[in-house]
Amino acid sequence: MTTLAGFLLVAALLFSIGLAGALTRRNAILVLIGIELMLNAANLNLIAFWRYGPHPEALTGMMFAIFSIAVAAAEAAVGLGLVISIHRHAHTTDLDLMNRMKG
Amino acid sequence: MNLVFYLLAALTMAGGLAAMLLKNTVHCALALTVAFAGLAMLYLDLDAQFAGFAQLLIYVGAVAILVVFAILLTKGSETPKDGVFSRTWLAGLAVAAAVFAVLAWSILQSVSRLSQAAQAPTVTVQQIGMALISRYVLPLEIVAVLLTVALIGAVIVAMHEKEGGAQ
Amino acid sequence: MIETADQIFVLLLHWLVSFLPAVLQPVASAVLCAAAIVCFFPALFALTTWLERKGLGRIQNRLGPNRVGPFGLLQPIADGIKSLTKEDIVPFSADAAVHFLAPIVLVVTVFMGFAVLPMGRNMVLADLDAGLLFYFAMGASTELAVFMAGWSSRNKYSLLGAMRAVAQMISYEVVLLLSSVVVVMISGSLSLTKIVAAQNQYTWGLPHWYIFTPWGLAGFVMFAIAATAETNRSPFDLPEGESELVAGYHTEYSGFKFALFFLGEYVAMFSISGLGTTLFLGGWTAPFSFLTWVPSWIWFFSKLMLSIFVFIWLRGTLPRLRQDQLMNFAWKFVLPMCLLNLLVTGLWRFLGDGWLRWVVCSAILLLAYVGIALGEQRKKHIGPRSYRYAE
Amino acid sequence: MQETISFTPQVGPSAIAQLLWLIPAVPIVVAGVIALMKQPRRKAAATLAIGALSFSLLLSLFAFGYVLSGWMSGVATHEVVNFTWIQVGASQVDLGWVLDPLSAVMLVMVSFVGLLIFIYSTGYMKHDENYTRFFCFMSLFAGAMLGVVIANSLLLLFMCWELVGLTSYLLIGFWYQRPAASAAAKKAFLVTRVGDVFFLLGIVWLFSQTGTLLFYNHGLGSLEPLALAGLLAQPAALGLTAAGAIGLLIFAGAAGKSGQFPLHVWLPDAMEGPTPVSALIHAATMVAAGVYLIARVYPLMQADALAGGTTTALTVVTWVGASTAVFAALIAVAQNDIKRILAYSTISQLGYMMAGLGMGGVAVGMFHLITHAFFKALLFMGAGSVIHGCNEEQDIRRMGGLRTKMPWTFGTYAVGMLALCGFPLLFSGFWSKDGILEAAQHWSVAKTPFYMLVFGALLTAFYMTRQVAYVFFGHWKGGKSAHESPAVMTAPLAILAFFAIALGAIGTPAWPWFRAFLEGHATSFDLQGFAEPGLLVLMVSSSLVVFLGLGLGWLFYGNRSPKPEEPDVLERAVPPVWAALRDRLYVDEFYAATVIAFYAWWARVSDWLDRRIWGGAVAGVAWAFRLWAQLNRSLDNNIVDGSFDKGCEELTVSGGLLARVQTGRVQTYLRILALALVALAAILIWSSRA
Repeated sequence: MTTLAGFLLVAALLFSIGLAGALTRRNAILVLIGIELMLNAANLNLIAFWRYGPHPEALTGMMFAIFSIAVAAAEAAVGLGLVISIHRHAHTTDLDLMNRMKG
Repeated sequence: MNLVFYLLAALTMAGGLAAMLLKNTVHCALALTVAFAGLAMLYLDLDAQFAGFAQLLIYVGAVAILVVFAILLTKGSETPKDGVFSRTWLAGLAVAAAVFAVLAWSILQSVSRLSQAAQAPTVTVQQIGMALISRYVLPLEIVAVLLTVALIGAVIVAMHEKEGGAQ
Repeated sequence: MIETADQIFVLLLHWLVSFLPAVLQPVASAVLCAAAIVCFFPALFALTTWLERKGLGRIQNRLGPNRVGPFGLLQPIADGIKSLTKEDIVPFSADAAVHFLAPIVLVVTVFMGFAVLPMGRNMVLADLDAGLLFYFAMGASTELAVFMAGWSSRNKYSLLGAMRAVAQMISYEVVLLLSSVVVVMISGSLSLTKIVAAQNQYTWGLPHWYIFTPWGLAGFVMFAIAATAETNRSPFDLPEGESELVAGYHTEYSGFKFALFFLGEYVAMFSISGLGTTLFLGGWTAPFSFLTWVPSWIWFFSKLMLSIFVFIWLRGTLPRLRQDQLMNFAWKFVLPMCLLNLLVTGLWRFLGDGWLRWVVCSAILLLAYVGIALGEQRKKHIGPRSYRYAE
Repeated sequence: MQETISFTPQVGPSAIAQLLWLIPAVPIVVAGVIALMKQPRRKAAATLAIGALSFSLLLSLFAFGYVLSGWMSGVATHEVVNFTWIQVGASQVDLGWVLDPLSAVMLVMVSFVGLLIFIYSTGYMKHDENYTRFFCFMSLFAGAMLGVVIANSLLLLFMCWELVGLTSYLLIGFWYQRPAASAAAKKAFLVTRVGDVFFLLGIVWLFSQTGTLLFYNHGLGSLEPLALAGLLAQPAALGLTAAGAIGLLIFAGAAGKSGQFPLHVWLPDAMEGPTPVSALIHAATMVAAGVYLIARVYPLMQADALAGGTTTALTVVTWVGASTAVFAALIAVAQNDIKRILAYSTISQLGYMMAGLGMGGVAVGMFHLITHAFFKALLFMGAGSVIHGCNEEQDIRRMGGLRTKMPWTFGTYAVGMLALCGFPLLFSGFWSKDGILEAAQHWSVAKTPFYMLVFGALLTAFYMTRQVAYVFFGHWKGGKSAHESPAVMTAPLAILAFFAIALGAIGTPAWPWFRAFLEGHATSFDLQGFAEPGLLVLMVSSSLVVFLGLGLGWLFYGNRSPKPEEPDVLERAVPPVWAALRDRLYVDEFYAATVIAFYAWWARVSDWLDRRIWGGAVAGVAWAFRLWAQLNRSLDNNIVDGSFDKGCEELTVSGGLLARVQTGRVQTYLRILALALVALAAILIWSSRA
């Protein structure tokens, strides 16, 4: 059991937790939170691979992580804005009640 | 495999679990920040100083606050009557478990092939900056544009429509 | 002799840790430094409360505290004893855990900020390569504490105060970062010690402090504004505007927790002043080359106290802003100026030496200042404020 | 005589000749400007029009002075400016303008009389609401007329000619709310069109023969010896050469414009227009345009004669002119409308001019044209003044005794009337008419025209006396009392009166300056001019004829001022003749019975053709298409749409099935995604370890 494996496992667990939350919570905001967790888990993976990868000086994993952090920030902003406007129209953030897109 | 790692991992896990399990949404948000902080420290443990601080600044400083604001603006702080979990929570849980199983399985499959602990690389912020403006300049620009667009988009989406305005 | 005077604390530290086994020495030194910081700044805080009350008294044409001790110098100690012995009230419906955690988080994060501040030659706890970033990360975390305090005490005044505070801090944090970035651009490093070192040189006996450049001056002014807002000091003290919402987010706090908030606030003030000093005022460097023999830490703390005095002075002078005015000011005036300042700094960097860059940079900044200010004045932002909820 | 014209060696046209085009251009442009003006801008419109025309007058005077100075120094100025308008392959259509004595004199006359009439109109039309429109048309007319005058190309002349016709139409129908006016306008337009068709034929023929429409082009023009020789070589019908035939065709156009006998019917009706219009267009200028045209193409007309061939062309012109003169004079006797009388007298005078051209040449005809222009404009404007004063009364029987009420009008009118009658020695009309009579006397072909013209002179004196007696003598029989017209109307009258007298001086046999000027040879004053055999006799006899007419007129109508109701003196004497004359010798009725009837019948026939045959054919085609369309529609509905609908249904059903999957729940989708991830990862690992 190497260090890298440990980090990867932690990331996997965090990812699954986020996924579980995203799949089970009613509140849209919490679903977003879950997704954030998943993203962070991915970042952790990237960093870990960078750290233990063959070419750390190439900074690839690090860069990937930094960019994904930035993207995640944007995603959070837009997602929460959407939630707010949805709430303004539907007066709820309960995803079970939000099935207007039903085919 | 040192103590610090286990502590941080435990902290992160706890934060994540709490964020997903607590009833009160604000508590969830706070627990989320704990998880973020734990992750940041994990980054530091991985000698990714810059990434760690950036994580702290962005997630704890900005995203968490954003989430909290959203919660308060959507009156989400009081817990709903009919449970916080959706009707299909069991299925969701199963799927998540399956995903974890697959991931864990794959990791354990390849443990033998994973590289052993290398010596800590020393990267200065300067190097990162150089890389950002030399080799990764295109992604940098794209991210800049993306952030701008996201900013404007978020404002417009969440903007308070006046009467007679849009819709 | 001068050397020892300058390095006295460093020498003291080495002497102390030299008793321990080599394995523990780094940890021990870190702990000792932290302890020193944690002990010193509360003391400074006590002194500053007295100073502030005196100064405000003078400004408002009355005597400040003058009963306890000579010139009421012992007043802070009396207050401290009082707050320590008072009952710690937790509202019934409050969220106990969060309510308890909030002040701790606040104080901890605030104190963390000092870790990267060089308070004198070789006097820095952790010389991080990304020191500035660390500082801002810590500063960002305080907002969360404020929110926790406001939300957990289930009091509408507290909540409103907290929301105001968070909104304000977020807005001005952007300004804070952008106005500091110019320094990074020129000094080419995020490490505060390197930044100070970059300013530690003289021509004709005058130091190369960044405040003595067009962009530096502009940056410093905006930094000062942002700092005032970050620390919720007047004229930006809406979050605890006692006339509007009793005491803002710490309305429901009493006793020692309240004291912690009070402490946290002042310590934050110290640390941000220290940062400003480090970034623009040359940190611990002497103002004139012939004064370099004076110990560096004296310079640092005198600059610190000077800026503290400015804070007090502002508080005594300026009236409080209104929320929308505050936001408009942040987003519509200071932010554009910051962005322009970045551009100007780039110009400065690439125009090379010579008088040209002085003229160009100052001209651009002045024109922009006048232009934006006039434009803002023309469309009056002072109007009936509009409340926007997501109902 | 024409061969005595000595062309000035062409060393490039002079500046004035270069600028000649401005004379017509300015009024036309101004007309456009006025057309864009709002109705209430009366003063501006009048000022512009008058200003433009006075500019033209100024320029014309310069041109005239230039030509005059040339004549003084013994050269007959003859300058042309030509340019190519259209280039079609080898052949090209040229336009241009010419400056020679003929055009110079005509320019001055037209612009001068026109200017006076404009000024007069400002008073006459004062109360009309369409003041601006009036001046727009008038200005346009003036420009077009001046264009006719300076044109050096038959085509350009024809364009301006038609433009003149158009303005005449517009101005006759100026008060279009009156049915009579609009009818008259249409009549004028159509009747002149008859002539113009022949004119156009002539033009085309000329072009096809000579390949150019320029009159003078340094020896290459169509009126110059080279082309004329070519034309004479071409024999046409009736022993005429092409030259003669073309001349006759052009004469038909001229007859249309100048109201010669068969085509004169439009001119009396044209009096429906405002009086200034009658004065300017239908007395002084436009109707004279026909005469001018003949004068312009005179070489063509007389080519045959000079070549020793027949003189048919000029003979026709003469006969038509003479007969018109007598015919119109006869009708004029029995008219009671003051303007109609003048209109018929105009027709007869035009007849005189034509006859003069035919028998005496350009100078004789043109001289009468000029003098007539002045005194007839004077008469018309006097009549206008009378009508104006008697508040729009036109029937001479309802007037009377106006000589006291409007002395200025009376005086000037008397001058004009005497000039028209040809009162001896004193008045210009005498000399011009005398020139024509002299020419007729010496005409080799026949003597009849001479007698006809003498009879015409007698009649002229008679009916003018009758009119003046009715209008100015006796006592007032109208409704509201009459009043003198404002100075702005009487002043032009005075000026014209002066010229009506003075112009005679330039054409006396003693000093035939006008002829000399036109024909470009020097002259001097000597009384020997009267010494020609028979001249004095002729003068005396014609004077006697005039006196006879005046006397008869006074005898019948002087100072008796009969009631409007009671029949005319002559009517009591010879009722049928009178009736015939009163009804204008039934010419209109004749046309109505023949031409118009034929057209009506033809129209009915073509209407029937249209309805039955063509209409039927069109309907049939339409029906066929409708059938085809029906077929298409059924095809569409049943086959194309049917299959399409079926496909749509299929799609809807299958889509419905798929839509089941789409629950609209985010989490469902997320779940499916996760499952997919699981599956993929599983496959990956499986493959990797295998």
